[in-house]
Amino acid sequence: MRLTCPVCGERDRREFYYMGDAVALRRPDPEAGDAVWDDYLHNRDNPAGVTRDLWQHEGGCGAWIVVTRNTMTHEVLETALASDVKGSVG
Amino acid sequence: MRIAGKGLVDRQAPVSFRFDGHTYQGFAGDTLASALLANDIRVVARSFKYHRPRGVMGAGSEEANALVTIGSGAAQDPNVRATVQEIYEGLEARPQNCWPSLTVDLLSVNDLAAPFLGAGFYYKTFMWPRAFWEKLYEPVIRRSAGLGALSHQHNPDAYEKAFAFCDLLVIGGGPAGLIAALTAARAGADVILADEDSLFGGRLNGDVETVGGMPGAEWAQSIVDELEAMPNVRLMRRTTVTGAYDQGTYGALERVAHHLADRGGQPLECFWRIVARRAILCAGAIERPIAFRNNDRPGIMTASAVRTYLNRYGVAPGRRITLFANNDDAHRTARDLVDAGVHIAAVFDSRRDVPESNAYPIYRGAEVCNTSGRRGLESVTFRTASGEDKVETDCLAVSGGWNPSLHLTCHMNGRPQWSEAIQSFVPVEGMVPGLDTAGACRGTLTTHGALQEGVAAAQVALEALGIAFDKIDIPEAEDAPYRVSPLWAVAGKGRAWLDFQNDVTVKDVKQAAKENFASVEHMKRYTTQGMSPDQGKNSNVAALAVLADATGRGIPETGTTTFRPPFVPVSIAAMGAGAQGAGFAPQRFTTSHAASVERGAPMIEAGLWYRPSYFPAPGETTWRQSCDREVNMVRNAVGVCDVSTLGKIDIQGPDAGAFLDFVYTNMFSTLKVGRTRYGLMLREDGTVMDDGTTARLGETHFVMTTTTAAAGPVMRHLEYVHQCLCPELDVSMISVTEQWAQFAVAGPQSRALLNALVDEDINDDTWPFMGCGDIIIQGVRGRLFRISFSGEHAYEIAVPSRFGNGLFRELTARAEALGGGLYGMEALNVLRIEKGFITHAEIHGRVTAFDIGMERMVSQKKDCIGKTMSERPGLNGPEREQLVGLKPIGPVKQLTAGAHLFEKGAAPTRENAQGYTTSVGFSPTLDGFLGLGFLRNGRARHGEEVMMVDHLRNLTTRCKVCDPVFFDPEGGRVRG
Amino acid sequence: MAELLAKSPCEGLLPKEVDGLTLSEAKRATMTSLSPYRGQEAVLSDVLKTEHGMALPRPNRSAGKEGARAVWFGQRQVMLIGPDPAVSLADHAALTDQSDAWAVVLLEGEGAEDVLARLVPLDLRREHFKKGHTARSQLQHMMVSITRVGDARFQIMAFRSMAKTLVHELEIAMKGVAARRAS
Amino acid sequence: MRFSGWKVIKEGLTGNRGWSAHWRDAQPKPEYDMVIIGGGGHGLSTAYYLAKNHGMTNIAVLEKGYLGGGNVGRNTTIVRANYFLQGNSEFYSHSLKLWEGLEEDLNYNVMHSQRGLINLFHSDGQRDAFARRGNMMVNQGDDAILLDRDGVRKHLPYLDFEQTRFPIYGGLYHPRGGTARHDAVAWGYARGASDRGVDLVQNCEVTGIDIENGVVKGVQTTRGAIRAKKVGIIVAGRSGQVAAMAGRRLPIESHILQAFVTEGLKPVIDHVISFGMGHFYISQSDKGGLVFGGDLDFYASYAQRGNLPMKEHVMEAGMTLMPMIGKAKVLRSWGGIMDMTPDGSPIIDKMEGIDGLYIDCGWNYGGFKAVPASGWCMAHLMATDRPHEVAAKYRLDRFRTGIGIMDEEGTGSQHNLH
Repeated sequence: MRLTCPVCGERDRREFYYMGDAVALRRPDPEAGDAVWDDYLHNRDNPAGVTRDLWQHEGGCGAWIVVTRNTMTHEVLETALASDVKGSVG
Repeated sequence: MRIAGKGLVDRQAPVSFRFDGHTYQGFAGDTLASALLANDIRVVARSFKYHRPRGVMGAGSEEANALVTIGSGAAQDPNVRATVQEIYEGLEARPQNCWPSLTVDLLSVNDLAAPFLGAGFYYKTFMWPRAFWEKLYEPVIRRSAGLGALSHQHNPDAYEKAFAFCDLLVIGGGPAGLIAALTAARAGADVILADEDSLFGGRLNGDVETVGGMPGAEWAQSIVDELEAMPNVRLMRRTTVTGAYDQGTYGALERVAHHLADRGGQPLECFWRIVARRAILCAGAIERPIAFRNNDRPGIMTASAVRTYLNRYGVAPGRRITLFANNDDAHRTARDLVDAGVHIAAVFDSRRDVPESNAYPIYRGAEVCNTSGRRGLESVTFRTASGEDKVETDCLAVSGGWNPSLHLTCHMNGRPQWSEAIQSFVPVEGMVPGLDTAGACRGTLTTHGALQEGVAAAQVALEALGIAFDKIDIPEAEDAPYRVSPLWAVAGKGRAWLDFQNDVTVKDVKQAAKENFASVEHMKRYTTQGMSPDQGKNSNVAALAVLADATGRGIPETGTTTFRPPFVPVSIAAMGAGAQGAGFAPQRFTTSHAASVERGAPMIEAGLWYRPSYFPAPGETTWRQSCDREVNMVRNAVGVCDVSTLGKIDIQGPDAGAFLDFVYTNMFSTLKVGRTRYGLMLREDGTVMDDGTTARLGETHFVMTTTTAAAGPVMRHLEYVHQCLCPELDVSMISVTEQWAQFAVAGPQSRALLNALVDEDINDDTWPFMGCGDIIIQGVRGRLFRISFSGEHAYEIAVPSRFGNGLFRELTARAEALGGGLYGMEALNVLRIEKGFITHAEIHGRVTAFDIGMERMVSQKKDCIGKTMSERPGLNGPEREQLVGLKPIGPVKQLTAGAHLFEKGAAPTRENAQGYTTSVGFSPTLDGFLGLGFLRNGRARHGEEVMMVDHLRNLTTRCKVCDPVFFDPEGGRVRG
Repeated sequence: MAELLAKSPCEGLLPKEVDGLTLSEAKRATMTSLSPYRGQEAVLSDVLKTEHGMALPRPNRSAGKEGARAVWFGQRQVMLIGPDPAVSLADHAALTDQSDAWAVVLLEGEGAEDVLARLVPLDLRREHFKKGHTARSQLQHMMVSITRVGDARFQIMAFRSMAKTLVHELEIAMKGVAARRAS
Repeated sequence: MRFSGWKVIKEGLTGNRGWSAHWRDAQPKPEYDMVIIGGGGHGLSTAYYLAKNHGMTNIAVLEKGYLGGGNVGRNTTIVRANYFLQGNSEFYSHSLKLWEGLEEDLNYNVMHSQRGLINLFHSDGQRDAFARRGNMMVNQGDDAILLDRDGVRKHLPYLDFEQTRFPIYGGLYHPRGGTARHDAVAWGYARGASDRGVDLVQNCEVTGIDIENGVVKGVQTTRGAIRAKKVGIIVAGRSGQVAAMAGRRLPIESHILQAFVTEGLKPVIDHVISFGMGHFYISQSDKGGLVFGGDLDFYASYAQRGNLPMKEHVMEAGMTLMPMIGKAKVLRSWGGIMDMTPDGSPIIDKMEGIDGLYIDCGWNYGGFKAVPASGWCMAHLMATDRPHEVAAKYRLDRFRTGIGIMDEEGTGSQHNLH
């Protein structure tokens, strides 16, 4: 498996660390309540299809990356720097 | 038997080798199989279950019968296909799965018991009495199962792994692959051409048909010569592409030195990770047998294998050969044999419309329905409309048609589709992105077709790569139609083999269907068909057809067959190359490593690091003596310990303080420059992630310390928090763990030691407790932190790592002069237990700030990672197990870590378990064992007596629950 | 007072020579990590140019030459190798001394790419990874920085504490390549 | 039909003509008391125990493919009861006891082989953690023995005790741990359930769950609508998709776990062994293949196949630990889809707010050995509407409340780290 790091280009999967759903970028307000926090930290859409998840190019430049990917085929549709994505969602 | 004038082997280069204890001769270019056949050796193996004698069946890597063991001693290599193993001078091969010998195998008694050993028999018996399974039935089954044996010794051979990159990977170097590679290479693409054979050419080497007017093998060689001269081509011989993976990654096994008597330092095998922008599969096809009664006798081979042995190796596998086929292609075998002067006794074809020949009798509409011969084929019985008859023969060439080698196209869950035309499965386009197919593997079974498709596939690839190409002339080649009429199993009594290796017969498949294992997956799992070393390459399609017949369905409705990597079995040593011994993970050495080893310190692993356990002094015979001395030394004089392995992270930027406030539970933006503060870090789920001290070296400059184990994870976490949660903060992190060698100097004499070493005057004003800053040490700019993990007046002193060794030796000498010295991990552990300081033994991933009594460190003035979730009801309160100290109070004085805690008098059961011990040590300071542990509602239970039970070490100790700080609870020493 | 003795990361481990391939330790140099502050990249680049003669390298590139080189080192990170950093750099970037953090070795000779192909999951073919190109990647299980500093010359940096493993892995690979060539 | 050695001999002598189907292939009826979605190990065992323990036979198991085609047919077949946290300890202990009587109970030889499991440790810290585990096992009434280095050497003399990267300090020996023939477990439960009247329906995919006013009414399938008073979702690997049919999100991320088998070899490994410094565990099947596995591929996936880095890592671990297996050749590798939860422990619970809907999911790595107890407890829950005492902690709401989180690995709420 290969992923395209927005900084380094296409690299072997072994250089990357995987964290999970990119929902992690949308951290709730501390006062949002336990259901919202439970959803944020635990519950997942877990799609059999296109998903967005968070990886770090740990064995490379260190960038955290949002990868848009298909969980059925492993096709990679898009990659973007997490800091850019976060910047755009606020 | 060798045939004069035939074959590509080098008759000028005789090679002697051993098989089954006898020495034989072959020629350079022979495989073990061809050389054995040349020597008229027929029985080379025994089957898996019935221990039936078996001979060579094919001529390729899919060989189901001729598996042998190569070599002896630690290097012995089991289950090697004789059809792939090239011979070399001194090669030693042995038969396997037989006892006492290949010819007399006692377990062939299984063959007589076959009626009781049908598909799945073991699910129905061996259940009584229960205890007999492990003691009797299973050991017997295990001993009789299995094929070859491992040596039971450490692998002595070198293996290697490598990466390669190319524009186009061509898998298989037959006519399609060669011309595809040539087309792409001439256009300038970076090409890798891999073939599992030692010789490129594929079937061309086993056939007599011409290509472009030349013998096929010569044409192949001419293409290889051209490719070899091109700088943009890498030819990989003896290299099997074993798997297709995501984004154009392929695994490939190169058998580097299996064919060499002298490897000259080369590895035995190399496992390649090939990244290809495009790939073309040109893997050819595999001829399939036909199932009929006793179709497994030595001497019964595939028709193409017989042809290959004749044309490539100059070997006739028999003197009176018969042929049984259902397609035109196979008749070429009879033709070639006759041309070479070998006697053809008869040709049986199940069809009526069959190619003519005057050279041998042809039986139309005929089926072979039985064979005989004790240790090899002696005769076959055949059936025609006019009844049964028998023909004497020592070799039967069988062809049930061809199955495309489409395996790689299925490696990403793709399913092939059924082709009525060739009565087999063919690949579906796009099953592996970027992989096209050409030639026989896509069902095109003529050389002309293969060449045409090879060029076409290359052109498709080049277009996708954006590389311009010129027209390429396709040489003239054989283009006879492949006519096949389905014949899977000849009707009749007795056992007809489908999966030769696993001894799965037509009966077994039918039996499975009858017992409702009617889906193909159930049938395979129930009968074990397709699970043998050939992975069903020889049997899957036929077994599916038999199952379809048994269940009254068509083949496509019955199911498809799928394939998983690897295409051929791959040794664990190849894919795991480099890891044997210490290679599994990098070793990390501190700058004081050599000095510690000189002192006789046993070095222990701490993650990837090595740290000294203790420093034995003359006369000390146990680690405890050393440890006690070292603890006393720190408490009474001064000790030195390398703490460089702790993670150190440089954090800089205008928002560094704000950032730290967010990742730590407590405030750091308020920390004064020149001061250090203990910090607690949570995961977002509210449990403790790590702890450590962070120093503020400047207004916008901090240095964070992590535990050794968490250095990597914390660095990743910080980057995560910054990049993913608060990228707006202007802050940057970089690890400085490696930059600084850092040593703890601890004990009442620590200040005296340092004052003699540095120019600056160290006192409580210049370096108060938790003070930090730059300092010059013998001309070297370093850093000094007044922090303590021992509870003593202590410092950590850091210098750039190149000076680490020098400073360590200097500190050691000075400490010893003051009555102190070095201390290791054991003493460090006792010192911190005495003080109730926690490590990852306590913060093991399930504890909260509340559990360790630090809930007040979670600042209420700000948000931080983990704060919200740490407030969940289940993470707080009296039900939680809380950190406590434990002291033995009864006659048993010993404590152990990993024991459980119970109320006094309670039975030591799970229901009664109230906690457990995490760290224990003998405190020479307090003259007794001390323990840290977690106890339900423990903070409210100080003074209570509990029972520590360690079933595993047979220990029950009465303990008093106390505060985890055993020594100097007021903390006077650290400030004094 | 005696000065503290300095030890290089690969002391006692290098040099190695196998069939025309050489592995040696780079000359000790000051190494400073530069992490530009927000929005300061352009200014930092100018200052770097003025003070040390090279602009801030783009990702996956190095600038300068032997003795004064700036090697891109990761997300918002450049390693200045050689000169002591000009004080004015600190106005625009976080500076961190890394002189002692890395073992720096040079692999040189025909077939150097083949040696690295046994250890590194990077496409280092000459036309794809040219002189001046650099990458952060892994060598076996070690994080490394690899820069092509000559036609057949690579600078490889790994954590100082891993110097022994680094040298060991490279030496095995060098021997492997040599053995293949000999056969 | 009762299976026995006598029967095998009798049939062998009479041409094996008397064997019949192991289970009945049923056509779905329009209505059942209960419907189990999922014909894997857990679904089949649930149906079996509903019938056997609770006398409920008007039930159907709906399987979209073939019975036992999920993780029960693609795992490394390890059976053990070596957990240390309350909740897991009693559950797996119960499961192991059921395993020990399974063959007699099912009259099916699932080849449960208690050959002993040894978890190796490589530091003092790991030893202490394993001691805690082993002590809990004994607290629970199970068996555990702490071996030192020499003790391990006696059992496993072929390990690399000298050169390996992470020296072996000792091992936690669990003599009752072992393996079983995975497919046979599914078939045995299928046969047992079918014999008791349960309808097993293959090639029947559930496409919707009918819920009216918070009450389950039945399911929609590719073979028509089926009414049912109670519906159990037991579809590890696809739990998220099926729960979504009921409008629920689960605390689950799906991951691939690869496993490997080599060509058949003469007996060489007699135990189940696990490495403590990198995921690697191995045993040898009765057929002679070395069966081994490692860690997840770590990225969410439903592809049932893995990639090279983890394959290599697993084999590297094997080579540093037991270099004698170097010349064993891997024949086949495959991937199972793991329901990974935030604490690595499973869920057997009612679906809060929907009467009659139950879920059994989140088995992480541990599903195979749990098959008997999972079915036992899920059956109890579905039949009585009360959790079974050994599965009472497998609640769905524990993540929200923080009460009873069972994080054996201590890696926290990141799903793929368990």
